[in-house]
Amino acid sequence: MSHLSLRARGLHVGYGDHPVLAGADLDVAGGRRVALLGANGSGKTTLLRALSGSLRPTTGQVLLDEKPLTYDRKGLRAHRQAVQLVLQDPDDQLFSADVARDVSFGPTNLGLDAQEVAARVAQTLVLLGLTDLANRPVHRLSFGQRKRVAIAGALAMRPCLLLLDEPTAGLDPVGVDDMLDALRRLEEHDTTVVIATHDVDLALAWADVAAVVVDGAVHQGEPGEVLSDADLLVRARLRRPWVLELAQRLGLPADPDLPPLRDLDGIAHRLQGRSAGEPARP
Amino acid sequence: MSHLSLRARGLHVGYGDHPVLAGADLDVAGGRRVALLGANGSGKTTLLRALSGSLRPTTGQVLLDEKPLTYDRKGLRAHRQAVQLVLQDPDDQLFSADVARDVSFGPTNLGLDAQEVAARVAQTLVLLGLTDLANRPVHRLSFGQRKRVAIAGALAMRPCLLLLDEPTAGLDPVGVDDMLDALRRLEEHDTTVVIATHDVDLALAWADVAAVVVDGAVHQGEPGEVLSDADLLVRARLRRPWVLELAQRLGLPADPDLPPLRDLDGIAHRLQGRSAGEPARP
Amino acid sequence: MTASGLALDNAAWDSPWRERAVRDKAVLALGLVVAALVLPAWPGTVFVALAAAALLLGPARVAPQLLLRCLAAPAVFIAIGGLSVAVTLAWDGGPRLGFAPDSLARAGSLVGHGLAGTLAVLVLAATTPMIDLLSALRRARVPDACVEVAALMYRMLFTLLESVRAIRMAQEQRLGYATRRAGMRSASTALTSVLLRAWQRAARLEEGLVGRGYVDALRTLDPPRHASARFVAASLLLLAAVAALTLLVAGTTGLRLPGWGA
Amino acid sequence: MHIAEGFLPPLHAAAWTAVAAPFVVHGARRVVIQVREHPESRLLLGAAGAFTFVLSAIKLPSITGSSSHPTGTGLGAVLFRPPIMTFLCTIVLIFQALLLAHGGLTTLGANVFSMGIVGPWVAFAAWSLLRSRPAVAIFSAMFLANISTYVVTSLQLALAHPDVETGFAGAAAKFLTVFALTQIPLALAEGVLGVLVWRLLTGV
Repeated sequence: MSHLSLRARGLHVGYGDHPVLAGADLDVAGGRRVALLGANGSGKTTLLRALSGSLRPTTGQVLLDEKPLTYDRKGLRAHRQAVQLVLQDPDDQLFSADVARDVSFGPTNLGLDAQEVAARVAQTLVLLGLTDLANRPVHRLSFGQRKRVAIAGALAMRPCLLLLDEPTAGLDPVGVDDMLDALRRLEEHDTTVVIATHDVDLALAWADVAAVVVDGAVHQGEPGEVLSDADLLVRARLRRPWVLELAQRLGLPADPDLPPLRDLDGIAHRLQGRSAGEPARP
Repeated sequence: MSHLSLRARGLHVGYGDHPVLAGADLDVAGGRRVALLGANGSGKTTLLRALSGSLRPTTGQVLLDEKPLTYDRKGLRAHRQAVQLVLQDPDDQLFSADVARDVSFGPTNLGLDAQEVAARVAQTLVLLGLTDLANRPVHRLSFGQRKRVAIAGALAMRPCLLLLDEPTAGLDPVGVDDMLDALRRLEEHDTTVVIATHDVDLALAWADVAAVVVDGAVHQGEPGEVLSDADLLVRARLRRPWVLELAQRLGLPADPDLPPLRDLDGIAHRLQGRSAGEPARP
Repeated sequence: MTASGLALDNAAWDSPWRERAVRDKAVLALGLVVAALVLPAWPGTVFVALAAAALLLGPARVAPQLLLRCLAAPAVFIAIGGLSVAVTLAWDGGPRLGFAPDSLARAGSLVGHGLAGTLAVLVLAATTPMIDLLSALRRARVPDACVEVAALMYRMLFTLLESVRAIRMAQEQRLGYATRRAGMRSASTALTSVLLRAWQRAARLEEGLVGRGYVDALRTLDPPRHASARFVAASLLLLAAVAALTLLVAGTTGLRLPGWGA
Repeated sequence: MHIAEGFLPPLHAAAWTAVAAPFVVHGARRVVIQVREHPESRLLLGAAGAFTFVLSAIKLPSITGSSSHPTGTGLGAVLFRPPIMTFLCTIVLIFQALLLAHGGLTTLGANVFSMGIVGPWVAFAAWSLLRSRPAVAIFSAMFLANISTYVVTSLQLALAHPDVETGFAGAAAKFLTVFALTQIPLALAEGVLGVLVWRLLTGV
């Protein structure tokens, strides 16, 4: 797999009077982690669906590697081999009785022969740490397991870009870490990952690029900057990540020589450095 | 409404070989905020169901105001007037066409006359800030609004205790704040609130008592203590809240004279105090 | 879904015989079903029932409690049906109920056929997940569309069952079944909610699958299953033994109970 | 209540299977045609079938105080037409036999005939005749689908197990009393349920 870029240009999507997207632009450069942020109902999911080709915008274009997506059968087929969308609710995507069968659906549709399909299923399950569940019935899996199986189903298509809608929603803390580990392994296999989330802390810690969906448009930039923009955050019904909030309260200056503050390790490091001059405490 | 206590004593709930609860105890003192923590599948929901009377434990007792719950029609009816459970997915709980009609379901079943039902519905909607939505069809509400309507439906029964399964899951940051505001108003009306969650930060900031469900049992205590117990957290597949983690990394000593660290305000205050001796920075 | 849901389905997925070819298991189970039906009730159905129970509790490792639970539902029907046959009805001057030796014998044999047959069906049901049976039907040239609809039904019934349970619990919470009137209202809203939800599910799954390359078939790769000539041979041997033993015992005791459908 | 495995003699089991087979094949053909013309109906049919199965898990308070489960074939026949319902019912009956140990394999034909053929067609006929008054029509469809299923089941059992003294008539009287007469309140409840559901669905 190689890195491809994915772009949205001036997307308009409207249901009736209230357009969900009104001129949304997004640039996903190959190999860069993109977090799509926004409130419930802001249009994150709609944007992901448009990017995946499953929703056709009223106006605007989706470009894969600078070539506009065409909505005929052939164009969609090619697009879906490169871009796969994983929905928030795994039950919207899992239709087969057991894990291995479900994951085999995509490769079978690609017209691969049985041996190749079996090989891809096996590899995908290994990559996501699901091998032990291969023969388990889907209806007896936990929510977190079903989420990973849904990702496996998309991944078995060997997409260059994987779009994930709220991959960590509903997972417990260890489940979130397992999910992030799985995403990390995908990146090692050159898959570009885009996630939609309203977890600002996760976005700051994980993403290379934050894109906030608000009023039908997208504001994209460096996570630390985008997520410090108080005005934008209010309009988007989001909060400043706690790391940035704490840094501001403590008056930690932005220091271009230091790596940007992203997570607990970062802020702990900065604060320890800062208090080095203090008298020792018991 | 007055405060009642709710207790679980030695609850066993088992499906086959794998018991979900194996001797779970819980004390909910009237008026105290209890956060029930645990991983996906740990048995939080099962415990809430048992507390609400909708699931009968194999052995063990549920006591309301020290009186054991009996599972006959009369006993359950009385229990349900005092204890109400709100499920995680609001769609499992909303069945009527519009908001007011849905909220009226419980009071109507209590056999109240039309006027009283209308009065209760109106009061409940005011309390949860839903009055403007009274005549809206349920399927046109946002997820956060549906969650609050589901709570309204339970609240219209005028319970002394409200058990909420993951009330903030799936809500965006502003939605979470709205939900916490709503819970605060309930408490002003003397409703004791128990929530099940896997958000350790929320539990630390909100709860008076943290109860971690792990291996079928419950470990209950002061949130700051319970959520610092590294061994317990590992077994429970949880993480230490970031406030406590940061305090530990920075070596902030526990100070009995100071209020316990619970949230960003608390830790910012402590850190500002600590760095007061430092030279001023630009 | 928990084990309190479809216990038999769980047993099938966990069965040590799950990897066996469907055809092999079908030979054994359907052979026993036929034997339960055609062999004389005494002692044939007893042997069939014993053989089926031994297979289930032995090599197929089905828990005894599960077996009893699975027998409970048909047992009610078998008991009521058997009783109805045992009782005779005469018309002399108004309906009159009674017993006759012949009717008792018929009822006894009916109960024997019913229990043995049910146990024989369980040999298949408790060892073979539904999806394997459906795959076998596809291989047997049942049209794809029919098999796929059935497979979707199988997947979707679990999500819908979960919804039904959650809705029911929520309604009970708010005293939705406190009176019969409230109960009717609750049942109708539950049913309507589930119907609408089934529709939404279908629409959303459609979209989800289109994204995965669904065009006009829901084909997946069937996992390999292990066919065993020894298993088939042993099955046939067992069936032959049951039949031979039945005829032998029936012959030596000289017991002749009325046959079937007389 | 479905006829349990082993409860019909071989000849009867074979005969009912032969009687039901053409209807099932016809239903399966309708499904194949519909899926070919509208590929998306695969998922709708799957949902409809799952719904039919799940209906039997909905507890219905009955007039006698005990609770029962609706058969639901009446509503299905009105919504999807009888041939499709025959097919879906066949699958539901196979599922019930193998997932719940309700019914059986050799008795499948007889059970399909009563629940998947007679019930839906009677319901559809009632619905078509009374259509001008939807509430009455849906009540009749649900009530009649339920009760006709049990009447046919009783007659199937009477044919298989005639009374020693009074033959088929006596057996029919016994089975109808046990299975159909006791079902009347439950069928009435199902009819009322149908009306309530119809009102909710049409927003009356």
